[in-house]
Amino acid sequence: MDVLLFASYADAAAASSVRVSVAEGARVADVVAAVRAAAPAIPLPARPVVAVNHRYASPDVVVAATDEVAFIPPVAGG
Amino acid sequence: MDVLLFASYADAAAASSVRVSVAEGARVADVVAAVRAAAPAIPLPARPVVAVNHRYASPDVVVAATDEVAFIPPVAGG
Amino acid sequence: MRTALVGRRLDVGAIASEVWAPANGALSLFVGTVRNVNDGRAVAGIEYNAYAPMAERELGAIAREAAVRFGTEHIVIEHRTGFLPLGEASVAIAVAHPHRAPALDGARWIIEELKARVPIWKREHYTDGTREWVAQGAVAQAAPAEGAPAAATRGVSDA
Amino acid sequence: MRTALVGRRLDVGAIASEVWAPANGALSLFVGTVRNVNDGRAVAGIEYNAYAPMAERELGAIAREAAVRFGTEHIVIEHRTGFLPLGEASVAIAVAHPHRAPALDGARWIIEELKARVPIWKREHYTDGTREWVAQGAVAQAAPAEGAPAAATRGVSDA
Repeated sequence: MDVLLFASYADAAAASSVRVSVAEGARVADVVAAVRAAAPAIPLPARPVVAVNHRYASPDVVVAATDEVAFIPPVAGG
Repeated sequence: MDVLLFASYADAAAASSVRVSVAEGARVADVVAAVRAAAPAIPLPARPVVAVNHRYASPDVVVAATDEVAFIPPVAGG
Repeated sequence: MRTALVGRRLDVGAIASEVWAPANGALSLFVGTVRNVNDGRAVAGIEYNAYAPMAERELGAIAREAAVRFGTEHIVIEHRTGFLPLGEASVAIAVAHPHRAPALDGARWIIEELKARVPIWKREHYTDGTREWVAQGAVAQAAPAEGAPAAATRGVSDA
Repeated sequence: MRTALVGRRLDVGAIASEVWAPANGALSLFVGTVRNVNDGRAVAGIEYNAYAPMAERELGAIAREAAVRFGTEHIVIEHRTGFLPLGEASVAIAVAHPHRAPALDGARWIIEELKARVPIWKREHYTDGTREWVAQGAVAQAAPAEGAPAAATRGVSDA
């Protein structure tokens, strides 16, 4: 699964996504752990904000390999 | 002294002002009493809002014959 | 900072542009327009009358008070007088500030003050040909030292 | 009701016109612009990046929620992306309603929601040639079930 990165996260990873493998039945929290391991340079907070298929998702949401998962740094629109 | 009238007050008096005489040292309250007597058709509330020289004035303000005195119906700008 | 009582159409875009300045990050604009129904009656237009010299004085005083209260000189208030058909703007208020909260609060404070204390009156013209002065529940319009209950003042004047 | 993420200049006048309708007596417009100083640093411009499909989805959700909450369909929200020089509008929000309170409350609610939850980021470009992502204290941006203290989230991400 390619997890999408933006803004400061993308800069820190020097990439707009990071590839991680997720087991069948994995949850958002597992994806977070996998991203931490794969790209330790990303300054993730204790509980990163994650979106699954364009919706904010809590850590216990189950993700499928086909889902679009994105890590959302603190937003700054307006 | 010609006291200025507006909107519903002017309609009720069928005039844009009403002439009253005010003694030396008269106060706003005295002008109100004089207008009530001179033009009873004006639907004045218990304590009409009065402006003296373009400023809201309380009943105890002393008015001179040369002051511009106006009776202000409930405002409705905006 | 500029305020005006005007007899022509309000140019809302120009008013918004007028308050913008390089240090401002936020601009709040409020526009009052003539709507087609009021209290269930079909409106054809509204006639605005003002006690002009006093209305101008009050508009200026409100802008100066807002400048102090919200920390910006970038304020424009225009109020139109005369007969306005449906959809025309009767009042436009623009406030710009480096930050959004004072810009938003400022525009809101100004419209509330304006409605409470600027000596302007409106007469609605209805599609059935009748017309009537509107009293808009201006609670705060009593003079500073009056002390008369606003409801009583309103009740009698509305009659 | 319309929302958009756009790559061109915002036409604020057109957005205001778009929400007007005969039943509306009040129109509130909020415009965010690029200002010349932030935290004491001279700004040359701001680059806005968005997670486009999600940002569009959130903008639409905010407009629909505002329609229910404030009782009007006359809502337009546009947010610009890309590099904006000083003075350019980054966001424009227009809300029209028969009465002023919901129009004013609606525009304010929308800008606060937008800043809290729409996935858009800005990088300030300073006149000294440096640039930096801005974290704007988005307290409410955590996902519904997250529960992480916002300050902690912010503290780490700002580093």
